[in-house]
Amino acid sequence: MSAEFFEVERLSLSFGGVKAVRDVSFSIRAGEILAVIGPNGAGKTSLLNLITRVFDASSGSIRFNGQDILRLARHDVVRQGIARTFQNIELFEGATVLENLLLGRHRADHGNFFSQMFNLPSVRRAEARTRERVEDVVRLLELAPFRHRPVAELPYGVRKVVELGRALAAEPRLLLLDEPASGLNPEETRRLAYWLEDIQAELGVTVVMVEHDMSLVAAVANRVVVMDQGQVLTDGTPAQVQADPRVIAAYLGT
Amino acid sequence: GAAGVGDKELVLGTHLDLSGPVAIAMPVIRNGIQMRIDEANEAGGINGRKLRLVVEDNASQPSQAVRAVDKLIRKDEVFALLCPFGSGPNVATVKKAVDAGVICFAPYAASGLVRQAAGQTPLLFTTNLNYDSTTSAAVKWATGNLGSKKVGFIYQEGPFGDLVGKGVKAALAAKGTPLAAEASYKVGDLDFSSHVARMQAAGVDLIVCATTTRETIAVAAEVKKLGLSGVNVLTASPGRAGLTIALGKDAMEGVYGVGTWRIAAPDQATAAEKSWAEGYRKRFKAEPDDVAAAFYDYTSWFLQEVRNAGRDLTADKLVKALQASTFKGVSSYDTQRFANNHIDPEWTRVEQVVQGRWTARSSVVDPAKSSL
Amino acid sequence: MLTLPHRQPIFHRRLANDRYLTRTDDAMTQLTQLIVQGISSGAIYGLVALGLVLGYKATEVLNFAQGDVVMLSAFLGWGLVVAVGLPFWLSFVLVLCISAALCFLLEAKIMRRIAGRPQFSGVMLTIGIGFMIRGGVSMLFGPQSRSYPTPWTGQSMQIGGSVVAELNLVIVGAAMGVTALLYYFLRRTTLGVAIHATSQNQLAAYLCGVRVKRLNSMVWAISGAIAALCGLLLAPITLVDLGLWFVMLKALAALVLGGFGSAPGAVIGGLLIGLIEQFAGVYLPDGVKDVAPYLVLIGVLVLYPRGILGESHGRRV
Amino acid sequence: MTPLLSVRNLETWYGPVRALHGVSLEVHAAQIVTVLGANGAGKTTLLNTIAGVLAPSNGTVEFEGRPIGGKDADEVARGGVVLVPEGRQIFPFLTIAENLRMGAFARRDAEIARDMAQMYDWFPRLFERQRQQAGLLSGGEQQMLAISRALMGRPRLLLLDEPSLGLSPLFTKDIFAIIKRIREQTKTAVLVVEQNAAIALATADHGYVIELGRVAAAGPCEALAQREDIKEFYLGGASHPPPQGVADGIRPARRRPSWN
Amino acid sequence: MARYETGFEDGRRLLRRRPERLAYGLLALTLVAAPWLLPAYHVGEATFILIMCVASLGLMTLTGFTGQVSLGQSAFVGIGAYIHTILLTQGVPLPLSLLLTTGGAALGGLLVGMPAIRVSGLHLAMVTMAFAIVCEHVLGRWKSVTGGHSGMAVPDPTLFGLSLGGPRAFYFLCLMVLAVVLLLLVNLMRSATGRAFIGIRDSEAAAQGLGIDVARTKVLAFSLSAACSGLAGALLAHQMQHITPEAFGLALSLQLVLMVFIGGLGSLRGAILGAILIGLLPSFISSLKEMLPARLGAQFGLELFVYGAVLTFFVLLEPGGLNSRWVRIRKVLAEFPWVRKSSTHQTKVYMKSERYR
Ligand SMILES: Nc1ncnc2c1ncn2[C@@H]1O[C@H](COP(=O)(O)OP(=O)(O)OP(=O)(O)O)[C@@H](O)[C@H]1O
Ligand SMILES: Nc1ncnc2c1ncn2[C@@H]1O[C@H](COP(=O)(O)OP(=O)(O)OP(=O)(O)O)[C@@H](O)[C@H]1O
Ligand SMILES: CC(C)C[C@H](N)C(=O)O
Ligand SMILES: [Mg+2]
Ligand SMILES: [Mg+2]
Repeated sequence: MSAEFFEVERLSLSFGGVKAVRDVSFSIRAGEILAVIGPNGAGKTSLLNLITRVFDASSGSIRFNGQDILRLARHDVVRQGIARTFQNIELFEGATVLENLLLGRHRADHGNFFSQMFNLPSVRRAEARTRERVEDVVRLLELAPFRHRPVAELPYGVRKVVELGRALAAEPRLLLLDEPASGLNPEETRRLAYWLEDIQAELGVTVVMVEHDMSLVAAVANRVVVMDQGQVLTDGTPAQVQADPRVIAAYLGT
Repeated sequence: GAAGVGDKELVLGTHLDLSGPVAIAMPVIRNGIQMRIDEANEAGGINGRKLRLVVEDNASQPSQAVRAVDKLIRKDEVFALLCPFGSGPNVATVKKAVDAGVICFAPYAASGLVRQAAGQTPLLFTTNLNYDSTTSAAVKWATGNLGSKKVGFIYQEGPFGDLVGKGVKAALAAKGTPLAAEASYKVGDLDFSSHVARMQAAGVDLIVCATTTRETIAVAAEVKKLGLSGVNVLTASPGRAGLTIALGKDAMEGVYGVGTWRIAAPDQATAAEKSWAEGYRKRFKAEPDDVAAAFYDYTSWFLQEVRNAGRDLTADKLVKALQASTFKGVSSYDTQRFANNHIDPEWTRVEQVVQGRWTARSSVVDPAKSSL
Repeated sequence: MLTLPHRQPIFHRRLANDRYLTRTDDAMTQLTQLIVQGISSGAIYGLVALGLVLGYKATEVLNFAQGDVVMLSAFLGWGLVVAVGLPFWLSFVLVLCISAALCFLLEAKIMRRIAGRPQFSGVMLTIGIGFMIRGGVSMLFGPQSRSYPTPWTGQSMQIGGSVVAELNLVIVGAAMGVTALLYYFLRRTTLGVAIHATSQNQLAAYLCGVRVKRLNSMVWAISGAIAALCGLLLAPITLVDLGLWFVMLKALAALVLGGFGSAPGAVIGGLLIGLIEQFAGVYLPDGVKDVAPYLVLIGVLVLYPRGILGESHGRRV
Repeated sequence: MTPLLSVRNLETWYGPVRALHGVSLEVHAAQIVTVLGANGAGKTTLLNTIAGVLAPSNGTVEFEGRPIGGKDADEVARGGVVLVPEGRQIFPFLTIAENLRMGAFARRDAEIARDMAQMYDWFPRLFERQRQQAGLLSGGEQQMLAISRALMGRPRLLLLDEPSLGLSPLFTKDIFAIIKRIREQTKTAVLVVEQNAAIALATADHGYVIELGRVAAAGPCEALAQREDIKEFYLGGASHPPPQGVADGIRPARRRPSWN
Repeated sequence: MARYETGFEDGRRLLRRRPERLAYGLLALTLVAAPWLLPAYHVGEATFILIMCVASLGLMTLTGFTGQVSLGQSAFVGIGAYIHTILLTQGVPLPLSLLLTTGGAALGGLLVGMPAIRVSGLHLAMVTMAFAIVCEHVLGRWKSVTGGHSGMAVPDPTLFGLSLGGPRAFYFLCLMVLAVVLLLLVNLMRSATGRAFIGIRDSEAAAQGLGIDVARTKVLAFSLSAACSGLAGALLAHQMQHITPEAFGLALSLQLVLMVFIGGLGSLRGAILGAILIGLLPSFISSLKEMLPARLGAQFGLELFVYGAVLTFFVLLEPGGLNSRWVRIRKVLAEFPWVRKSSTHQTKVYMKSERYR
């Protein structure tokens, strides 16, 4: 596959006077892990929000697999195979971990309302399939001990993992992660790195990850896009950007 | 024996609005009924039976009334429903009661509609005058004697208002004039300025009110406030009560009302009325009231015939007794009887508040037979 | 516009069969009359709604018992003036204080316990408390209506050709005054900002050193006092009556129309509903008046989901 | 010398779940103390209990010799112990300036404006956005706001729960530099919970390690930083790059997750 | 992956354990035998409660699962009652009429839901309340069709020429309807749609992010709950035998909301427990009155006061609703000999704003 897998072109977003994203362009090859880094308020989260259509772009285009994302209805983005996590964790607090993961698969759930009401065999089969996939995620992320715990009781770190799992349950082709390692200690971050490797290698998922933890970025990212003040400052391999003086000045510090 | 007729006890039931929007009007009704029953019990009961009254709450809600009546019929197994309150609740429940063979006596509600809802049954006895025939007579009287030309109508949404409206329209149709304006309100409305403004805009000179206590006062006060001096207010029977004057005071001065029973001023009271009032004061530590007297009377009438029906009491016997009975109570204008299961004649007259007192403006007549 | 008050005790003029010429009203007088009426009845809705706004602001509880506090205050007023025989103004102040104290306790002893529960628990709880107040009042005072004299009973004056009861002016004045005070308090004082802050994030308010508990109780007390004011002003118009709580429905509509949690919005919503009712009552077919405020409410909310002056609560993810 | 804050045998429950099993620690005046621990160890619970957000069921908390355990959070805050809670907890619909002013709510002195200028100086982004609703800030900006709001209260003891959460590396360094500077200038003591153990241990004087609601290790930071277990669990990713194994496909044996 | 399938099927089964199956079997038996065990009055009350259960289940899907508070449910109950009565008077057979009524109410829910979902939280509560007020008004005014305020008499329910009007027969009709509704809802709630409901309740942003069509799902919930309420309305019409608009006013809406709230949001069992509690309250109060000294029992407002007190009590002391109490009791019973003394440590709680959900 080529650069067409996912492509952002001259994307802009402004809130009143604040230009959160300005003319951002980049592209991802299938199977890549792309990290987006940049100072606070650089517009990274806004970029993810644009891709998942939480916000409407002021201009520009986003192409995924030849589809123009900006033309889709909001809930249809996921149907194209894009899943995400949120910076401030948006789990369904009142539900258990399992229910959260099952919900992650919503887009893959078939069967209409009436067949569900009558619990027809087709629905039973679909449910079994769904559960099977979810169990795969549980196994991958080692969530088994929490399967039936309500999310509201879980510590921060576990919630982060649950949210990752929920996104994975959708079997996305493109996974968008907003600061997956924040709030994790180095040990846990290392585990996350393995998972991301698995996700990339075993599941063949392409990942765009906004992250401040350079150890994680350095460990897993194939390429890094650096944003500053809504614009792309530079991009390159982790080693390249870490050495870039502009990046050091604006973001890494000495 | 029949349901509710025990060896030593006769069980009667009623449902009133104890917690709903019209609860304000209930204490007097309840006191009136209870007073008569207590008196009967103090005198040793009737035909060897003490009377027990079970009071349920209908909150003016038909659905709650249905359940209350269910309970009265099935659980308490009452012999009769005595003076249940409210048009909505009665319309919704009367069929249930009579189907179960329970006599329904003197519901305080729009009688015509209750009868319609009950279907063909000898078990229903309504003592409340028909709002339509009495109002119709009064409106005819007003067009004649007050020279009212353009008539407006302010009414409570619901069966009561509907029935009064029917009467108003009937009277006007007879004259060939249309109703100039009508304005409805919902129970609980506080503000009547727009209703009166509507009347004013239509240029009416008579406002007929299908209103109860608070609303009657509010309309009268609004008319006064705007200084609509050529406009007369005529309230249907529920608004024509001692209470409206007691509360409305000056605002009620000059208002006309459709009379259904006598309201005796203390200084003009007959000896019977005085002693009744004294008894009421003693029993309830409260001032007596015409509505209480009326319900005392209805209960009297009922009990009078229970006695006449004899010790071997059944619904059939009581129906026969009631159909044959005549009655004149403390508050009755004149002797009444049941014909066709309904009170007959419907004695009524037009009254007006003069110096804080309902004062006769017409003679007492039966609107079915002659005009006021 | 404001021609001099031509004071007239109006209820002493006519006798039984007096017949005067019907006043010929031109359309203009009718219009001003309606506007004046609409504003004054709207002001009451707005005033009740203001009390709701306050409670909502601080604790995010929509106090469904507000109407019952209004009713209770009217009864207390009757009790003090008629049963106890105190002078009107003393009773006035006392009722304000009692009602404030009651709402203070209500918050401190009951509402506080449901902190952290879904917003609608507050509604449920206050509905229950409202029932208790209504039931309690009718057990204590009896359900009968009653009335008592106030300085404004039966006084009216002419403004721009239409007759206005003095009481209506008092109500409009009170509503405006209370709104202005509240607006200033909520917008311009540190305590006011603290109230906003508390409602947005109670935990953070604690951490900033705000005496959240005391503040909440105090705000409820103020809203109780406003309710008492409404009760005392309504009583002479409508009688002291258990049904007074019905004003709550209109106040709710006003509150929502104006935008939840906005003090000026509540008053504007109230006035709007008052005016809609008046005009619908006179110019639209019979029966439309009763539902007109609600139809407008539905329409406005569907078009502007936040109400007229509601803040937008953008949330980012 | 009596410590500024002394926590003895603190026990905290969430309903039927015990989260702290008797934690004791001390913070002395002008000292920076850090608390390390895995997810769910109870760090947040500890800070919340000290700050009065949670009520302890056992044990004592003394600040400046006076017991503050079990008091309400507002009272503790007015007493000079200010918490920057986990998850930011800003006032979303107030402007940034109003948020900062709320931080100084309990203060009555004349220097509020000066402090505010100081905050804008440290966090220029907040200055640019001061009229904006705080809820619309980016995650990191909100974190800055939360910290500076706490500083507006001029605490004598500042409790920080993961201040670096969501902050860029550069800013994380800045924050810790600011913490140090404040300590120097105003003798404010700081108790900081941090996942970024490297920077925390480098900044702090004393450290505690909490595991499953108990203090597992304590000591001066230099000493802690030398311990092998701590190096492995808490400094692993931060001080040196992750094991090359990740890229090679050869993984170190996975440790069982701490929550098992 | 058969391993998961078996486990999963077990997990999805309705009655997982023997004791559970036994308990529910017993319950079913009791319900079937009830009409012969109870006096006629109590059969009527039980029927009423069954009907309320259907309505409160409907509201539970909307409020408890989807998080949309509706104070307009009475309107749908009313619409159902009227459609059904009108259809029956036109000679439509009972089963068909019940179906058409359900469909009609669902359509009504759809029409109301589409604009209503633009608002949420208390705003939605107010919009739906306004709708209920308007609807009651229309029922009262549209005399030619609804009979206005005098209402309509409801024909006896008949099935293939057999009258179901008697207390027992009608009880079974209601019991059957409730059982069917409950089963369908249970199925729905354990499938994708049910999960989507919960997702929307907990975080609309996340639900959107997972590809749930929030608007469509909300409207669906509206429509579903309206359908249940409409069906309940049809049954209620028979129970009342004579329907008037006031029977379907705000008070009914409030009662329904109280049922789901006190029962425990987010659980179908809660809806039923709530309906039982709120449904029994009036008769509880009237028997309470008989036990009180006559002076107190005759006090006006006593009913209201007690009603309010009970509500307040339950809202305050059962934050999770009756359902959570039930779950706790069941747990204690399940672990019976090893009763663990649950340490009740008070935790401080803070109000969370719902303004930016
Ligand atoms: N809805 C909004 N309204 C106004 N301004 C906004 C809005 N959303 C974001 N912004 C502004 O846009 C800028 C970019 O925000 P964004 O959340 O994308 O930053 P970020 O790169 O994710 O930062 P961080 O690393 O701190 O999370 C910020 O300055 C923020 O204040
Ligand atoms: N509200 C709650 N209800 C029940 N248990 C809770 C609650 N909050 C926390 N816990 C439990 O208390 C323990 C300690 O949690 P705490 O949040 O203090 O951990 P932490 O050390 O701050 O973790 P993290 O690094 O993830 O923030 C955890 O096991 C958690 O599951
Ligand atoms: C009986 C009357 C006083 C009016 C009463 N509200 C009714 O429903 O009919
Ligand atoms: Mg971000
Ligand atoms: Mg923590």
